[in-house]
Amino acid sequence: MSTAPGVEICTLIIENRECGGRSDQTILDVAEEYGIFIPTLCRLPGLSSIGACRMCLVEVKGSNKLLPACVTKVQEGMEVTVNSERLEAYRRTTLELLFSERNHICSVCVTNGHCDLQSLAQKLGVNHITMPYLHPHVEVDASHPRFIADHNRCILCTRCIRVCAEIEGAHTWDLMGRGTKARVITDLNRPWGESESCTGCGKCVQVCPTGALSEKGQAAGEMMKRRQFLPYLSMMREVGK
Amino acid sequence: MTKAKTPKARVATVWLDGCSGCHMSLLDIDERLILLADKIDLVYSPLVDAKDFPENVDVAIVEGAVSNTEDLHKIKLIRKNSRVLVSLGDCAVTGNIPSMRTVFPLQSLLDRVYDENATINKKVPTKVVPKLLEQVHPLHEIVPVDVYVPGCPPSADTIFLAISELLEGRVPQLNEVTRFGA
Amino acid sequence: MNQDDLANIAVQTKQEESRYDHVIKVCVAAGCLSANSDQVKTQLESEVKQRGLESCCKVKGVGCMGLCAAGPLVAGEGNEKMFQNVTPADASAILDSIVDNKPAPENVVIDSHLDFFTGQKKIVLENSGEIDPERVEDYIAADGYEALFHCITKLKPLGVVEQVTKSGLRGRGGAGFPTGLKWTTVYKAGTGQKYVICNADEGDPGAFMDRSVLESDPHRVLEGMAIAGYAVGANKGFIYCRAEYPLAVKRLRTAIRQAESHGLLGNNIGETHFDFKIEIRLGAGAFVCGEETALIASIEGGRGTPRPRPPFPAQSGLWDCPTLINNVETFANIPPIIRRGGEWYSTIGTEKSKGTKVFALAGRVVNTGLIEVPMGITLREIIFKLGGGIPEGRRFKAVQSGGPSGGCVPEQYLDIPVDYDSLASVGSIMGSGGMIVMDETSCMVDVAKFFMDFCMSESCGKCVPCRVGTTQMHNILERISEGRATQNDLEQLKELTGMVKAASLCGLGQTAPNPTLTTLRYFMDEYKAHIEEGRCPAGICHPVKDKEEAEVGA
Amino acid sequence: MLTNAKVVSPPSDDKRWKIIDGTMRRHGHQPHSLIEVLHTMQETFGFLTDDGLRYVATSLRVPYSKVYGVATFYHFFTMKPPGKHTCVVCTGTACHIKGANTLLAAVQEESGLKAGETTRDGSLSLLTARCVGSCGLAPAAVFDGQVAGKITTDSIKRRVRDFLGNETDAEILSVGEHQ
Repeated sequence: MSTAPGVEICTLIIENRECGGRSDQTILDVAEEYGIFIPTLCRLPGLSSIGACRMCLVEVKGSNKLLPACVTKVQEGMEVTVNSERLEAYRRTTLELLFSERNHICSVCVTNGHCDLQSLAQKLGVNHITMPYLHPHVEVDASHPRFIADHNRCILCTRCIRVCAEIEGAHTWDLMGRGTKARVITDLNRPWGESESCTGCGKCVQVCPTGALSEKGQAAGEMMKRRQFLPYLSMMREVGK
Repeated sequence: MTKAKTPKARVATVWLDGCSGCHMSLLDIDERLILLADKIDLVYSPLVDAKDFPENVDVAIVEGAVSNTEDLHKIKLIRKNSRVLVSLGDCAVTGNIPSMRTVFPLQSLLDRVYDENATINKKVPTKVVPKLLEQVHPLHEIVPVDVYVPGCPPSADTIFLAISELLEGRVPQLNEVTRFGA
Repeated sequence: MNQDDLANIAVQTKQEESRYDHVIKVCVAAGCLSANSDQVKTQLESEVKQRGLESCCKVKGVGCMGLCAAGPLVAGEGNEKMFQNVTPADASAILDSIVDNKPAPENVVIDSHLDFFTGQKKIVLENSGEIDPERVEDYIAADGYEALFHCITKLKPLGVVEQVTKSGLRGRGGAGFPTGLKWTTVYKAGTGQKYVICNADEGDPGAFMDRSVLESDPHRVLEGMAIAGYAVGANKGFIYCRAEYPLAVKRLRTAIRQAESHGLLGNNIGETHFDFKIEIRLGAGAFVCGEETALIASIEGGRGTPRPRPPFPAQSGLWDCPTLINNVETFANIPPIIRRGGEWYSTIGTEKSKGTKVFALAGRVVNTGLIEVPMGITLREIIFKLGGGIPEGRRFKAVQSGGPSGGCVPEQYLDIPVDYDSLASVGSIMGSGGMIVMDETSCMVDVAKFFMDFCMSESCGKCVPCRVGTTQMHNILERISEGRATQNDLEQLKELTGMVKAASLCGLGQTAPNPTLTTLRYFMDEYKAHIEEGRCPAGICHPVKDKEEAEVGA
Repeated sequence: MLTNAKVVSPPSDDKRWKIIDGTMRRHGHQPHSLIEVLHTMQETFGFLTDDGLRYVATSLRVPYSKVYGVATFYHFFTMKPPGKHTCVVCTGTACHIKGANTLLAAVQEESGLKAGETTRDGSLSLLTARCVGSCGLAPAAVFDGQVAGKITTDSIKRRVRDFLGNETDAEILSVGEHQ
């Protein structure tokens, strides 16, 4: 294996399995190569990793802190625990916190069935939310001709911000405010449809893990009937007269 | 076999604030209902005639969220009188669609419905209908719940599995077969 | 300027001052200024003029004398005579007392031999209340910049790092990371561009040590930073200061200007090849910017959100360059350590916590203000000896150290020594030096809620445990305080404290549960009173009695 | 992204934009000077405006969304015009312990204002601060930029009354979340 200067090959143990990796790889990279599942939410390969959602926290022997696998580089002799009672409990709590934060009504969400948050909850056994829902009043922005931003479903993973800044180069999205009051915004917090910098590429929609950003025309109520494709109907009506 | 001697389980189903879709899904277990009929005694349900929630219920299966004072009263009584409480469907488990009104202050909601949008009789009803709570609650925010069956509605298979397992005295493991919004 | 010029300024300044028989010092730090000490100073000056005493009597504005609650403070005759709560009308009587040795009115006299003053050991604050913070000459006369000149002319950078390491100094920002180790890491981090940052974003509510140092002795911080720059190989420093401290910012700007014009900052300092410039960057009201990676993000002009470490700023910090970040008090310790040697410093304090610590003593205690004490002193000494105990005959309940990241220490631990490890062992932290005393009129549930509210609204929102976890914990504490909570809530609170502590991205989230954890540990009876009896023992909260009704808003 | 340096003219011919230009020039129009420039704008105009943010974004070549994100992240910045007078009640720990809440209640009693609000006639804004660093003088408040210590409910009411002048029923203009 050839490596870049300064990069070393190291062996480490992940979930009791001996693994090999390069010192410029993260624990998550190596785990995935070996088919070891570590749950993630904010991370998307190809975008910068930020270690924010805390789903991929793992235990590393010798460190008293839990480390995010998506940004922690592997080291020779590392011993990584991915699944422990504590880690699993924390991940479930993290998911519960996310569900409690905004209004995630899966049954009427356009992304129902294709949502990372929903499927992780199922996978990790979250079948109810033990803490009270915060029920914030948040807006839906349908001003863009092709897309919708429904902040009820946003988990502030910032994938949209990163793909827009790092890949599309438009930097239309960013975060405003802080804490639970933070929101993703376009330009100077103007409606998306009025954005001067948005190129309409739709990358943000594709990377959104939930139903926060979606294409129009997907929701049940948006099934437009396009009867102009049936011109004979009016012809028949004329005939029937 | 001493099967005939086994007493039938006393089962109740309840419909709180929800669309009754979960009950429809329950009926969708079709011919398997006959299998269940051998094992259970349906002591209370929108499907039977009992008016008051009975005592000494083995399994109470509750659909819908807690939205008004009557729901509140009922769910406490149900919990008191039942050994196992099953939270059936997303409304019972998460609040789901009924809870979407919680983001608005109750009074503004009532004004909107019974005043601004009303053409006749502009008045918030106070008689016959129970008072709405400030917030819509999933069941477990009010009483302890034993089994959660998310889904909108949970499929007939899921419901059948849940009931069958309970009748066998096991805690149903449903994560593989259902989820929020399923 | 070279070393001789520096010595000349020192001698000249001392000579000038020794021409006066009496030097009357008036505190012009923010505390006393807010009580109109500037008017007191003006009045004293005009009184001196009126009596024709200009040649023998000098009125001088100085930094903080510590006993802020009794301000404005005035001192004379080498602090033998001290006066409190001075108004312009008292100017005449004070002059009488100082110049003519007449007794001054009792209400303005303070005993300068109070334990509050004599129980302290001043290193960081050695010049506070002594020198004029707006004159570099005053600082130079008090051995200022001598340490810097010693470093750049006599020591190799590694020699400086060694002195700091030897001193045993630990970071005064709160976490107590060994300063020498940090300096060593940056020193070793290659030969490229490096930066030194002074963290003056004192966001901890209830702490004002850094503000006081910056207002009373700004050059000390500049000197400390320049020494650090020399030691680690940086030519540029930033001071990240709270915009809420306008006076501190003003005095820093003045100090930087003076230092530059005297050749104490800038290019070829002391006629050597060492260059070091300092810029001020203003914070804008975000507590999380006290966290080093968030602070860096803020200096870079962005939202002050932290990022996972490693890499640590010492390896990759400001604009990805190796960066040394220390707080104000840490830098303020550096000049005396260099002047008198790391060895000397390491003789003060305890085995693992060397030197002194400045505390902002406030809350329900007789003497509120600023104190500097050797590490290892007990909490009891601080509160009951220096602090003068609890006013109005009330009973001590707890002392809170470390602000939103610290904990509440109950009476049973008052005799533990104040050092990093002992405070940690009882669930609190040393913190940056805020020390709030509480008596029986404080409700511990309310205090926990207060700090959680703080953390909730200061959470940057980047990571889930801190963003939503602090909100959920705050809501539970609110329900407890309002008497609407159940045993379940209490269990959930305990679970969340553990989770948020372990899973949060940065120090803010990792320590946010501390005030709650310690109050749960030491004051469970108060929680129970709220939950089970609908009663607030301190009478602060107003819990509802009928939980049934309140539970669901019916 | 606004990658090329654009020559942009200020949003209006208000002379005060020259002050903002000065700060930008001093920092060589570096994007990282954004916060310093926002400080200057707030100092100059009292608050941040949409036009101003747009101008700064274009001049410093920082994306709009980032400028807005920064302006709303820091609680020191406000996008609402402040009242003619301001009363900031410190809610730091020492002040909390010594009854900052009762001071806020007293101001509300006197003026009808809650924290973050400005009277309709623009005469007074009531704000809270996380800590003004005058813990030794707790409870503290800042009246028009001047810190005052050992405040009592009586003394704060008196100051508020002076600020309100003759307006007996000061109405509330805006509700916000100053911290």
